[in-house]
Amino acid sequence: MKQIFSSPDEIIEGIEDGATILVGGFGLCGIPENVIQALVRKGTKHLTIVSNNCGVDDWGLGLLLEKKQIDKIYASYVGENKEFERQVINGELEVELVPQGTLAERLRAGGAGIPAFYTPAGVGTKIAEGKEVRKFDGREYVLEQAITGDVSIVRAHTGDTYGNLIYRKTAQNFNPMIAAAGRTTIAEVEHLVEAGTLDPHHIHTPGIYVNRMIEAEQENRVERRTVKEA
Amino acid sequence: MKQIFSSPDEIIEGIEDGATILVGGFGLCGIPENVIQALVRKGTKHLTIVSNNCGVDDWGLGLLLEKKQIDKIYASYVGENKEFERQVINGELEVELVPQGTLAERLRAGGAGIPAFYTPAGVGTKIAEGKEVRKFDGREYVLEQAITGDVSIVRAHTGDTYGNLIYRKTAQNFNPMIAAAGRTTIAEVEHLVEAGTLDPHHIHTPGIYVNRMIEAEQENRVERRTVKEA
Amino acid sequence: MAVDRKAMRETIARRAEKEIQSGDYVNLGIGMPTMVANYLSEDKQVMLQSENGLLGIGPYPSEEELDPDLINAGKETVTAAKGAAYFSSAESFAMIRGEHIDVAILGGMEVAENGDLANWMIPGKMIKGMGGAMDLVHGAKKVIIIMDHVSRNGTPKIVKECSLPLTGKGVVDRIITDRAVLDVTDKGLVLKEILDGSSFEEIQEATEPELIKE
Amino acid sequence: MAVDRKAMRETIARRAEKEIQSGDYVNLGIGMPTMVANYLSEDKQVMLQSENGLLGIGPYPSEEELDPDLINAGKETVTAAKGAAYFSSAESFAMIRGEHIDVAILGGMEVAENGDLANWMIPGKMIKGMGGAMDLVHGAKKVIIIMDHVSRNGTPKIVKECSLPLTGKGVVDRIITDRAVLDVTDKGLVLKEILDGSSFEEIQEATEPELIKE
Repeated sequence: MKQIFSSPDEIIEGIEDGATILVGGFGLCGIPENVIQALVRKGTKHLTIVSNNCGVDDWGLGLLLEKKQIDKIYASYVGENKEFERQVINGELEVELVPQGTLAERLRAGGAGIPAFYTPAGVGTKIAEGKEVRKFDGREYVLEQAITGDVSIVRAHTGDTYGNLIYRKTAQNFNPMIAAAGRTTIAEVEHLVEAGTLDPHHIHTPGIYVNRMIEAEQENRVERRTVKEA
Repeated sequence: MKQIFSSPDEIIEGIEDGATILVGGFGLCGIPENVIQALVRKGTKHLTIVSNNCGVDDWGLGLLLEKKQIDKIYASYVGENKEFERQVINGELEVELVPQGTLAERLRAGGAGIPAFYTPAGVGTKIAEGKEVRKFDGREYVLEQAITGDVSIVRAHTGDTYGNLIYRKTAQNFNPMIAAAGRTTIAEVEHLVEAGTLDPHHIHTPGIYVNRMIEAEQENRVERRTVKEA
Repeated sequence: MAVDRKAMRETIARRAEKEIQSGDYVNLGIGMPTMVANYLSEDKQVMLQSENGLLGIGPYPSEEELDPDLINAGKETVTAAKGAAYFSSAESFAMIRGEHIDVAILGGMEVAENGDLANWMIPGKMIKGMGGAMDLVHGAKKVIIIMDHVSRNGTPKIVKECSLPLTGKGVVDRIITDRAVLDVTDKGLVLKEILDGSSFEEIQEATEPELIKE
Repeated sequence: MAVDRKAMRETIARRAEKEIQSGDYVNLGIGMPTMVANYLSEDKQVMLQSENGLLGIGPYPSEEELDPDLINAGKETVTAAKGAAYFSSAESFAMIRGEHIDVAILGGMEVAENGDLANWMIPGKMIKGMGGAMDLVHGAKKVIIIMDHVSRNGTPKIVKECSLPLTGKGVVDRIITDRAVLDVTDKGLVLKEILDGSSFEEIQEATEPELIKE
């Protein structure tokens, strides 16, 4: 049995100022929105955030930015956010851009006990500056290191009381790797069910990676509403 | 649409003497038994096989051994097989033992375009001899390289005509990584269904990794029959 | 003469569509490359990959189908095609990095004659990030860049050496512009097709490196 | 006096069971370690991992339940426990290597006072392979070796330095034998418990390195 919380404000207990937090989601899709808002309410400061994006000005991680709770962020794309731009230009926010596949793999490595690996992405670019570049079979690759965090926060569609998680559609994205890469992993689920009710074939994140859980309703905002012409 | 075959003898066309073949399965569980038997019938020789185990004397990869079709094998455990022992002692068969997790990860790396990675497994043992050992965060790791193959042969429970595969229970094992690590991937499935009938959430191996498919009945032998005392 | 940018983009997208064979797995970049999907021949069976974690992108949804949990890499709401699969971003980039994608069609700011690509940042302007571009250019079996032949002020975007920070070194296979199709080869840039009725010399005029006649 | 090997193994397995806390994720090695499951207290909620790709091993099946697709790492047919999950061997070893397994209980041939473990090959004898042992000894948060205190001819299996090829260097946390429980510490081997009524000196006698009194 996992620790099951009913309040997002309680589930974040123990997350200290200065923590490194890994946050699941891609854009606003599959983000643990209630736990993020609890961090905003608590005002935890000097955070290092690892997440593919940094939300938008009034939603997701953008809310943490707005309250200047983030010191540094690792992301692959941050172009959706005016406050982000302002803080970077003013030197209030440090940003390390990581190619998206490298970010996904560094997080996977973090959860999988692989300290470092070689990838072709970034060879011959700014990204490889200061890093080891090495040839295998005549091709150049750059050495990239694992990312782990003090806390991981993920969002799943269904979770059981043993911590097993199932994601829905493309809301899966970075969540499985992030679930495995945190020392403490918090899972925000849309539906919490009893252990034993999920088909063991369908589980994306086995419960071993999850420490704390909360069932919470999602606003599920759409970042770029596109529909076909009628 | 994938190339769908009805004869295992035809699906192996183009596999040449001297090929490197990656074979899914753990023990006799989840092995592509019909395609293996086709290779035995064809008598393809001087094979390099990568597989966690090498079957038993009269089943699975043991059948290829019996006909001396294998020159070299990469495996983590080969203790089930008398003919294997005989051929190694007589110098007829070369064996490279790889820790099981390292084998799984080297195959995953092969399919994922990661040429090499560091792992703690094997540090300070024979396995690390001649390999780079390097410290990250004060701990030692050994550099291991990706494994790819000319051909991969996997076994799944259900496949659709777009090549999407779903494995059953622990018959999954090495199959997903091997499906991705071969230049040509042959999938032997117990049930072939039309594309569009599988739930996109439940697919273990997306069809992009699969080239040829065959629906074939399995004998599904049990290696160690253990039942509870009545 | 006002350039009809919409028609230019359509020309490029239609020509780019011809690069896709039936049976291909294709990744279309954000922006103009996404448009290529609109021109895909129905005779071709093509699976579009979205690097956030979807193989088999379908058309944009109707109002009723709209689902916040189903988006493409450009964060647009989409649908899933027949035979689609969902997976994690790690699996998605394993697929890309492992050279399982047949064709990637991406936008470009500059392409050099040796195949260097710059398409992710302009020094002095706000950095938005490279997203998946640096992984895609090394992973896809064929990397096609689609872009205007020259910049808005008329300077060549196909250059001897990129002046902008690189996305990848020696990664481009083919360039498709509103005016021409060019291949990066060991010998240099080969002009394969002229799309706007220009002469070889006129295309050469608008291109910095020396072109090779097919 | 004939040693009752069955009783010895039971003593070891029962003592090893005490190492497992409720809520733990546990990997039991092949052979004697597998027996530990038989003694697991029903008060504990424990998930057993099988490195071929199962979290949540259940009891052996009945004849009717027997399923060739459901085996443990020792290739024995098993069942799946409530709340189980199936996954690939890559995911399974990600779980192991990434230090998510709380306790691994493995067999041993030799353990050295610095925590070196040898348990996979005897030179001159046929090599069978290390299976997942080399990954497990580095990955599990706590590595417990269970084995007979001495070999069949009476020589110590707990030694100053392993003579057999190593499975891992400095990886063992605790040793449980038919006679004692010993911890590998920075200061050396600490005798934590005596299980067979011997004196400290008698255990020391059967152990090559110098023991530290708890």
